Amino acid sequence: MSRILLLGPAREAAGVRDDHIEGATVGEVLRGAVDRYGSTFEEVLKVSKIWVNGEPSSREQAVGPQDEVAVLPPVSGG
Amino acid sequence: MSRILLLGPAREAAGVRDDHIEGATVGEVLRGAVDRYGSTFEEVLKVSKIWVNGEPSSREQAVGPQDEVAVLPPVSGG
Amino acid sequence: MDAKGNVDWVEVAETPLEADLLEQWATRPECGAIVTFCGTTRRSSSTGHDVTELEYETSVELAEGRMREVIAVARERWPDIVAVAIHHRIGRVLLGQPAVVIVVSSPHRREAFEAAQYCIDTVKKGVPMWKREVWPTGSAWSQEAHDIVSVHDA
Amino acid sequence: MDAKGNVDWVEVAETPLEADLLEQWATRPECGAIVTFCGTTRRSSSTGHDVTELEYETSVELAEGRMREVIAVARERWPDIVAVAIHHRIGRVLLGQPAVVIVVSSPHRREAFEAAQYCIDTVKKGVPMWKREVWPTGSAWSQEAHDIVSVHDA
Repeated sequence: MSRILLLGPAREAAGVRDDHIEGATVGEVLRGAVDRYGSTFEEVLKVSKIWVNGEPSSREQAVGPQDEVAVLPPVSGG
Repeated sequence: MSRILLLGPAREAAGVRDDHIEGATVGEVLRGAVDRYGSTFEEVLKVSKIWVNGEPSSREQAVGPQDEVAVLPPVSGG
Repeated sequence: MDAKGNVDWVEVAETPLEADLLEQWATRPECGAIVTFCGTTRRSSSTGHDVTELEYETSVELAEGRMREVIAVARERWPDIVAVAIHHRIGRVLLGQPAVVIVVSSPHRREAFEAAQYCIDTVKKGVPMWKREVWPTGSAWSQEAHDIVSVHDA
Repeated sequence: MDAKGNVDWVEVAETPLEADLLEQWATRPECGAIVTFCGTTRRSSSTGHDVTELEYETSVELAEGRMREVIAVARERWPDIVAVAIHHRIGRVLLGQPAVVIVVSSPHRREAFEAAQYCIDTVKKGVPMWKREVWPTGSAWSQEAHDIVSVHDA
């Protein structure tokens, strides 16, 4: 069970900003998110970067209850 | 008789900011200024640029009563 | 504040930005130069609508963390810079209002200009932030978006 | 105002400079970038004294004429810049206060940064201005002086 943080277009597609999802790795958490939020979210996820605890991460990275997986679609700040 | 404008250290050395001095050319006006203001002014004049009516000028340039000869020592703005 | 007395001021909030406050804050007796960048929302649309305001959204914690990292890299590259502030507004911002303000002070002007430009370039590339265009009858995410990159790659 | 609606604001006066006023003035719906340079009097001395303030002196007419020329050249080099202000204070200026403020707005940020930096570099080289260092018991012309050059040679 990790915390997942859904930002910008990912938040809109998922319908929530944060959530808790099962999974031993980043990849498993994200698959759980697609199951929960559906295909619109899956499209956004495809173009998003993934950070764990504020740092870029791979899908293989192990995660636990203290970890925060953030989904970052393409940014448009400033 | 042209107007002479003495700026910054040139004003201080001459003791006046503007004046009227005889001379058919820039060079003659400046020689008249040295006669009037003395050697401290002459030292400042040696390192100064001369403008006539806001534009860089040569010592040979002819000047008349409508012209303003400006003495610009090295600048230190901003 | 670091060992040299240098300070950073990073803020992501809904409150209107005040460049003059940041400029006063950045004024130091040893600094002859203060460079300010104001990024204002402008009349342009990536979605083809008559946009009246923009709406910014982020994770404040992640965005502020990245901004601090941007300043740390700027200080490595321009060691003489003194005060550095990066403030980004979130929520709804009317056209013509600042969405981001960056202020850098330094003894001499060249490094203040270069560091300020570096900071805004890198904020745009590396800070999590999403912009919606809002018009009278709807809104949509800005199409002027790009993959976020790490500050050290920016 | 020129044919494109662009405006210059040049001023040499004894009144304190207000960067925030110039930034508001430079804000335009089509401009996403406003770059401000504040040149503040700083704690440094070319004469070895404990300077408390600086005193600036010029011919307002000649100085403002040269500043307008600086902006004209900047507009040739960066045609996209919109509003450009150059204000220089004269008379006594306490340490830490701005002596010169330059503001440039433009649709995009690169030209605003480049034009603002060009303007201050060229003002320093090409505008008639003399600075006295003032300390509690005396004053003297700054030794940080250089020959004035024409704006096109700067």
